[in-house]
Amino acid sequence: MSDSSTTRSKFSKADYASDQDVRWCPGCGDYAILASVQRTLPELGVSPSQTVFVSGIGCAARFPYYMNTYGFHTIHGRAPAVATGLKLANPEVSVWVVTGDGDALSIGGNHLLHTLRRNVDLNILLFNNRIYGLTKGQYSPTSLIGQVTPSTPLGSVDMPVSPLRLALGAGGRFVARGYDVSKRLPELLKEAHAHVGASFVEILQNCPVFNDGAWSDVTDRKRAAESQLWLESGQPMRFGPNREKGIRLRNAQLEVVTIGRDAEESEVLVHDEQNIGVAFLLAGLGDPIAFGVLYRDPAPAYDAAVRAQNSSAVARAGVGDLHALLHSGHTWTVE
Amino acid sequence: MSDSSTTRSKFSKADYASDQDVRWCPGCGDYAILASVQRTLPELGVSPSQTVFVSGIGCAARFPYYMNTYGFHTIHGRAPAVATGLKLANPEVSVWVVTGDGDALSIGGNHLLHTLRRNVDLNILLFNNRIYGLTKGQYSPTSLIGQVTPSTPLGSVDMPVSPLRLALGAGGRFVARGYDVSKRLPELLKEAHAHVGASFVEILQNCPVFNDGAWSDVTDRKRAAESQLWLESGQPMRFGPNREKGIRLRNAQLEVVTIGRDAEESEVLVHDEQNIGVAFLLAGLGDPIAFGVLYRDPAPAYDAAVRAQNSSAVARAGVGDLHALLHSGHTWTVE
Amino acid sequence: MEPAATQKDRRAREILDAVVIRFAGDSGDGMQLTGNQFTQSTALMGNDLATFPDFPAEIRAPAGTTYGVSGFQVHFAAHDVRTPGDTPDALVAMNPAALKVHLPDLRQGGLLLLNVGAFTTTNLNKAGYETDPLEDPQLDAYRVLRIDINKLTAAAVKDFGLSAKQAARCKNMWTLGLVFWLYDRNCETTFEFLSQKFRSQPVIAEANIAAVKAGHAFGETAEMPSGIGAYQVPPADLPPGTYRNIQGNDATAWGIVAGARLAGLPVVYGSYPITPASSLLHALAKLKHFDVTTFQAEDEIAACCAAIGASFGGALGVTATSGPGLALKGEALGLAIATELPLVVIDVQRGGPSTGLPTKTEQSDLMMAIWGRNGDAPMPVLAARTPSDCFDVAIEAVRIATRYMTPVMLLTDGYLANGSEPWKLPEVDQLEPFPVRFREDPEGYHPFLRDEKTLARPWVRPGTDGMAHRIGGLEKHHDSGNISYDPSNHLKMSQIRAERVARIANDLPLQKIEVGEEEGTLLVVSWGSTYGAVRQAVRVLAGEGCSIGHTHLRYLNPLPQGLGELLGRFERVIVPEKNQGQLVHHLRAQFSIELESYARPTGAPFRIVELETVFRSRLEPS
Amino acid sequence: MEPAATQKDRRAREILDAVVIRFAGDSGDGMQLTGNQFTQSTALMGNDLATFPDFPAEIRAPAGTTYGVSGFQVHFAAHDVRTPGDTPDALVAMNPAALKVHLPDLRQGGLLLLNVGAFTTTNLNKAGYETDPLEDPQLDAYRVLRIDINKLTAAAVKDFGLSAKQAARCKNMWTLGLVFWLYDRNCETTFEFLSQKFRSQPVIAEANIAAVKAGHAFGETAEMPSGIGAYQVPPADLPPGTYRNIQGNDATAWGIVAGARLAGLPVVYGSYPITPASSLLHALAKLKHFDVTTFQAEDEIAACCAAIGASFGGALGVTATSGPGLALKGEALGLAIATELPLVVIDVQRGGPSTGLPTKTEQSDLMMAIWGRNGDAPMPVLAARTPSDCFDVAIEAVRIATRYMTPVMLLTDGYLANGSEPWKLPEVDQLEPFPVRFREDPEGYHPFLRDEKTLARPWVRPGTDGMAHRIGGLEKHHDSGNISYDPSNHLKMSQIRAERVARIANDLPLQKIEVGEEEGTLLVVSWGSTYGAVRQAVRVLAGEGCSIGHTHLRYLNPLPQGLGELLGRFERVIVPEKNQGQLVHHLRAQFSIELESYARPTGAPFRIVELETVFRSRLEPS
Ligand SMILES: Cc1ncc(C[n+]2csc(CCOP(=O)(O)OP(=O)(O)O)c2C)c(N)n1
Ligand SMILES: Cc1ncc(C[n+]2csc(CCOP(=O)(O)OP(=O)(O)O)c2C)c(N)n1
Ligand code: SF4
Ligand code: SF4
Ligand SMILES: [Mg+2]
Ligand SMILES: [Mg+2]
Repeated sequence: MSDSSTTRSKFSKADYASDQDVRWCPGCGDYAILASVQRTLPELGVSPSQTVFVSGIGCAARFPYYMNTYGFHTIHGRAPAVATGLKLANPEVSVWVVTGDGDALSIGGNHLLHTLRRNVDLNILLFNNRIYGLTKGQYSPTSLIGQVTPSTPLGSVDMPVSPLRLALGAGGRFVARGYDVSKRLPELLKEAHAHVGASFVEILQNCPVFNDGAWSDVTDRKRAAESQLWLESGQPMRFGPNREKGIRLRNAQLEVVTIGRDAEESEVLVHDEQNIGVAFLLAGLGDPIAFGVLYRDPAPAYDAAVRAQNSSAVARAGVGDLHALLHSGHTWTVE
Repeated sequence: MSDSSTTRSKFSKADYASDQDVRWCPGCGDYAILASVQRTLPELGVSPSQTVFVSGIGCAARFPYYMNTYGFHTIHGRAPAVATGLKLANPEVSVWVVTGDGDALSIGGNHLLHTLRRNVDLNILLFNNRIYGLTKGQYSPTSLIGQVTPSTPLGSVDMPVSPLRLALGAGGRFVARGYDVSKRLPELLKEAHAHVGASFVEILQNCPVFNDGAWSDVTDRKRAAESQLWLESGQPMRFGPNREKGIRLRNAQLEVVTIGRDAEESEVLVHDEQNIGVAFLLAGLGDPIAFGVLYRDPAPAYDAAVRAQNSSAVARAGVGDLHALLHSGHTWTVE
Repeated sequence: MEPAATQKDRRAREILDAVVIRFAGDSGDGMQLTGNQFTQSTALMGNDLATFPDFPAEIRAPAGTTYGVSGFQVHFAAHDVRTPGDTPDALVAMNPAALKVHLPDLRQGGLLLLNVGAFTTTNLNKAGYETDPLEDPQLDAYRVLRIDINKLTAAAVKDFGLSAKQAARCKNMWTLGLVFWLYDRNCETTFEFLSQKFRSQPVIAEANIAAVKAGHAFGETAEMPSGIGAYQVPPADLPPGTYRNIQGNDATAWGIVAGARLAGLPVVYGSYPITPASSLLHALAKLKHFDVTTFQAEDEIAACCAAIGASFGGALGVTATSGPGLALKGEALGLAIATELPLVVIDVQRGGPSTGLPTKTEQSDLMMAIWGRNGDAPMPVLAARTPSDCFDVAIEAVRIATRYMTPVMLLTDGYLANGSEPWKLPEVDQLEPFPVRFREDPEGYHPFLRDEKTLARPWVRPGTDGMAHRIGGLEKHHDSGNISYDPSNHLKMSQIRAERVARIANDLPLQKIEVGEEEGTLLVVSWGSTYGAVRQAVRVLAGEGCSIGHTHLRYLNPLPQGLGELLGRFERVIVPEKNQGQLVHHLRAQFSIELESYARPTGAPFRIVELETVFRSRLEPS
Repeated sequence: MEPAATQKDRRAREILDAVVIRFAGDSGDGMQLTGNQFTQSTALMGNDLATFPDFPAEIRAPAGTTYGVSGFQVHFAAHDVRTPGDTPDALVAMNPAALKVHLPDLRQGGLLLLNVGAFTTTNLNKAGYETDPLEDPQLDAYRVLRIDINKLTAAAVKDFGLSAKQAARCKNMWTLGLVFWLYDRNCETTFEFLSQKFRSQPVIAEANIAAVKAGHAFGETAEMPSGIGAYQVPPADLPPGTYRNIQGNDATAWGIVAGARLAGLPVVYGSYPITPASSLLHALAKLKHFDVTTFQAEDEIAACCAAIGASFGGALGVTATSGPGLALKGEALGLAIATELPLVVIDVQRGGPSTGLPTKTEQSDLMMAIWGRNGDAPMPVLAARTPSDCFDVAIEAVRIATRYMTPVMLLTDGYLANGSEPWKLPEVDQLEPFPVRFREDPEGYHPFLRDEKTLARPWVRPGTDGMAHRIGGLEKHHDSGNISYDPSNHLKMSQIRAERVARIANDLPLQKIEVGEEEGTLLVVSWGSTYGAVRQAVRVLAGEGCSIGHTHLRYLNPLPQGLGELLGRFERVIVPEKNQGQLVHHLRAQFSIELESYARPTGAPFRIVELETVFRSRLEPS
């Protein structure tokens, strides 16, 4: 049963899969994400015992049960807060948060935003199926206006929120997007893991039961080249079946151009992961949709700063002496 | 006591002041804001009886008691949610939410973000003193790194959040900034009132007791011309004692230029209130700080859309008939 | 109404007094729909009935697994029915997993309808069978009907040009047709339903109708194994009136609408989805033309706060949730109490603690409902007893909230929410109105002036001329409404808040015996959804001549007048509950009397026989 | 230690047994600091004492208003002291508003020290005086000392070159000097304190010291009005040992640190500021070198969840709040209960409901502490009785949490949090350790295996090799820890959760009589911070020969063994509480016995005489 690196140097996908039957609906996008995660973790050099998955409540949030790592299926919306405490208590473990669009953005929006601004060293995966799956299909904060659901029989009138814009607005320093069946998802997971601080990855996910095809315009293989803009640091933002299209920045607005027709190749914007203004615009781009790392600008992680401050307190005052504490300040003796 | 427009056509500042003694500390910035509000309301053509102030908990949140309007001093962080329900129930009244940086951004962050994205027709005034005043001076989500407070004796290690960036990230459609003793605050309040949908105004506020001078770099009269960039729609972004400085947009980044020296006059960015990318950059600008309306892009208000949907339901199905409802579907008769 | 069975069949039919059928199959097999159709037809045929759906926590667990099994039980009879029945007389198992999960519940000798077409090796494996259960001699204890429903359905719909998948989806309707025949039900309502449901796909509608007919015809023509006959359950002798079948959450939703009408108020309903409360939101969202605004909030706190804001604004604020959500609303409810605003809070209880058993029923939020707020923060608490009672209790909650200017808690549970029963429809125009009168007269007004009798403060709609005022969660002076930290004032206000809730008891009916003896050996005290099972168990024992009575509490706080006296009239008192003994704790604190607890939080409703056994043992001299 | 007073003075000094002084002034007048300095000196002089600060809810309300008045009461004696005293013997009023607010409390004939320099027309107006109170014959009922402290202070510090504002700020120190002289206190600790506090502004330090000296000298030299002398309160006969003065919140913080040391765990403290709990966060934030991590969370839910996450991570998770915050933590506490993780939850109670009376004390969260969660969700509840007892109870909370793998609720209140008393310091190395042993052996492990005796499950630190496991809020199988919706398993788990908490009682001391008779006419049962006043009142009556006893509960859930028996030994039982009768309700539910409630939620602590009167009336034959 031992999995320490001394006794075993490499792990396989199977080492990360628990013995529990996976209970998502047939065809759920969560299966593909689970497979990507289980495939990626062995490559990170972190043993299952050094890995923790924390989740809230929802279909997505069942994730930890399927991982043969430490896992905590907490309560609705609170996973980032639980994970923050865990990371403060136990800095050595690698902590992943798995959450849904309802869990993270509706009830849990506040914890998400504070975790991002504090920059706690967590990898946060938001499975966005634009619906409340587990409670049988009510609209979520990412559902579109007009969406008919059991709670909006005449269509939703709530403006949806953009998870990535919200993350950037909150001060997130690693903001990325992928989708359930994407081959490039493992790559993104690796980047998220490598980033120290809060890494936020929105994963577009299909819920075939309650919101089938919510993302098919974007993820459909046939349209993928047209509808997906994959960002690469330092590379021009190009897409299209023949990479003939590009993104141009004008007046602080992004424009889609056809190279050679509307614009020169040199006018195509080169992706700078540290440009937050462009990242904010990319996050709002609708057609194509931007994938990959939109923004990455590392800063010290909160938990590390806390530990450093605790250590500096010890350095200054020595390891706390309880007797001395009780006797600090004015005392007197009765004989 | 009657104040309906039939009996009285104009109100004065005094009509909006309640008989309660104002209980803020001497020198508190809240006094100036209160005065601005009481001075502005008579000019809006809304009677005291048609006006409601809703607040959470904090020094700022005492505001409603000092207004001779309807008022609801609710619980910590929840004012936007209470105000949303009020607006749904009672669309005719003009609803103002008064909140602090702790109330709105810490415990209440989620309600704020959802109220903004839904675009509920409220005027939200956030008094940002970068501190928890009422609980005696702990750091808040807008306090700076390193700030020493009773809860951070060795200095804060939390990255502060930018209220305006957060508001833009959440989908806010009217995002503005002013400060407590500013002469231009009444003007901003009027703009906020005129905007239909959620209007969000950050008001920099001095707390002389727990965070004195937190904003003095910006608000100090002597430095004001250097440190304040007041935005005017359609006007170039200029500032400085002789308006000799300007803002230039380059590579989706804002640069401060001295006109004539670093840049031509024509290179100075002209303020377009609907350019969200620029607004996001302006929100993050540190020196100078941007004041005025950073972003304004009206869209239908949530409460109006809800009402319209309710009306369309009546139009479609007639005013609900309880007897018919009970007898809908399969019924049978026992004789 | 002409029964569907032919004359020839009817001659042979065995007359039964009551039947409990359970339909069980994969989540994807459409068992809830099948059960509902059977219920609908049975209701129209004049039987009394009760139903109990039981679905998995997973949305649609992988096909064929035991945790993906979905069940629907219906109990119908020629007499009045109080529960969905203890043990099924008949079990329909659409696949091996359904057999595995539900066979233990089938009564010995019960009818077992098996879709043998689904008993493939794969399915047997998924269900965790190591040997073929069809070969198991254990089955000899039942009357087994083995039919390859898959094949027969395929044959029945082959002319409609459906895909194999579409054709297979008709098998529940084939099964329903057969069961209709077995119990002599009319198929017409189902035909109508199918035509309506698939009106945009008429071929599907016709194929399903053909499947029902084929199943029915199979019963009429096929040779049945010995021991399996055709049955008839004559109509029950129900009070005259117009009836419909109703689920608890629909009844609650409609009761809220009716209550608001009687009060003359619009409704603002703030809610965040949560099992098993979500269908309340769904029901109310369909009633926008009833002056109902539904607000799906970002969380339970916002939902409650928005409802409070709406009440402040002059509407009836309503919020509903289940246990985990109620645990979040405590602080906001304190605000409603401190500001004395009307509000209806509905808790559709489920198994706890924490996330617990989301799709199972429990009564374990009672003490949280009474006490779960900071400070001395009393509020009235009511509970519904049956699905249709939810309607009446919801109206009562609105009445108390508006008359006493107080939040009111209404407890139901998963069993009531999803269960159904026939409901004799009330005459809407004979419901007693209780119109709210907003104060509009500024003369002598302050927000905490009180009505002498009810201690209610005046309700003023913002926007009313000359009545501007401020309220909030800080303590206020009893005589001016201004903020006050004065010790004697706080004492006084604390007492007023308690007294205002206590006085509601003056306005409630005296507590009575439901069934059984008025005094004697054993009194059973129940509350909430255990009503039916308790009443039935007591009725059986009382019928046997036992000295037993039953009283049922609709009002948990304040407790109704007459209860103490009633408790004193019996030698022993037992309180059966679906929790660890919460009502009994509450009663013990109020009455210095010995009370026995029968505490069974299992996630499942009580069985009548279980209670019978327990009560019987308490009646024997010990 | 050499008293500061000269030989000449001491000759004249009247010896007093006990004195209660109240310092009152504007929020900006520094009354808390003055009171604390007086306390510090008094403690060092060997008196027993207790203090009670009373500050306004507003941070610093406009100067001169009555709601801006801040008070600090200290009770010190030559014998042991249990409360801060009922009515002051001496009142220091720094301005008219302070006089207006506090004069009603001063005992007839008490000493009244008035800063007449502040009795300007403006200040009289602000305080709402229409006529000059200095002229009011009502003052004749007191021994009044009228001094223009403003002027004398200005004179005393004039050589330091301070601004007028700075000079004025020294007036509290001048006053302190005079009061030091009146009661024969030593000034040295204050001199040290001032030098330390203003070490970066030595001129300010010296000016303040000069002010103290001037005030003191004024006492020594000035002619006092008749009836005002100099007093002496000899040291109390306290048990030998080293003492310090301690406030309740500091004691709680240190108790948590000590408990974690004894358990061998680091602390992660998650909290969101709230009066009167915030100073716990402040105290712990200073103790980072004690392996304490403090996390100021975005709200109470996050604070509690982070503490739970920390406990899951292998640290001692601790969270603290007051009532409104506890109302928000209910759902998260359910998670800690369901996952059986240790956690200490501290509720520093204040006046409710809702925002209520934030700076006032109350005991009204007891029932919420016991019941305020969805489902059957039992957790142990403890309460501290005095400021220093907070230390012991905090250690006990850590012990129970880690030994039984359960969240533990610790109740204190605003009165304990801010009040102080001398504390005989325990020998740190004689505290009994209770080291936690994390499970590291994968053999036969599953997360819900239980210790036979305590029913505690094993605690595993994530990162431990080969022990990966998942926990969560869904119901789990008692024997595998896997998710289970099985009815009989849920019943079993519900019973185990109850039993685990119930068994803690086996581990607690037998309930005893604190003071008074072991059996007889009247038993007084108290809990929490009313301890001192109740004990004192019972002691007085028992001293008079009344048949009265006092028992005090540290453990509210489970209740300690022996309590039922104890209640039975008295004819009558009364339960005085600072709420509407919550403990009495809880006890009535447990014991079928008649209990009388004396419920007084006023925001202020009990007075001894009030309780004496109540108890006496219950002792008289009725
Ligand atoms: C406090 C609380 N409120 C509500 C719920 C009910 N609930 C469970 S999951 C969920 C939303 C799920 O949506 P999402 O997070 O998008 O996850 P998905 O199921 O779509 O993966 C809700 C409302 C709950 N469990 N707890
Ligand atoms: C549920 C709850 N938690 C905590 C508090 C305590 N509290 C009151 S106001 C406040 C923060 C105030 O800060 P801010 O919103 O910035 O307002 P300010 O006082 O600075 O104007 C806190 C933490 C409370 N009243 N209720
Ligand atoms: S409901 Fe949707 S999200 Fe949930 S498991 Fe099923 S397919 Fe996946
Ligand atoms: S504490 Fe600060 S914010 Fe609060 S009233 Fe005083 S000065 Fe104003
Ligand atoms: Mg979702
Ligand atoms: Mg603030």
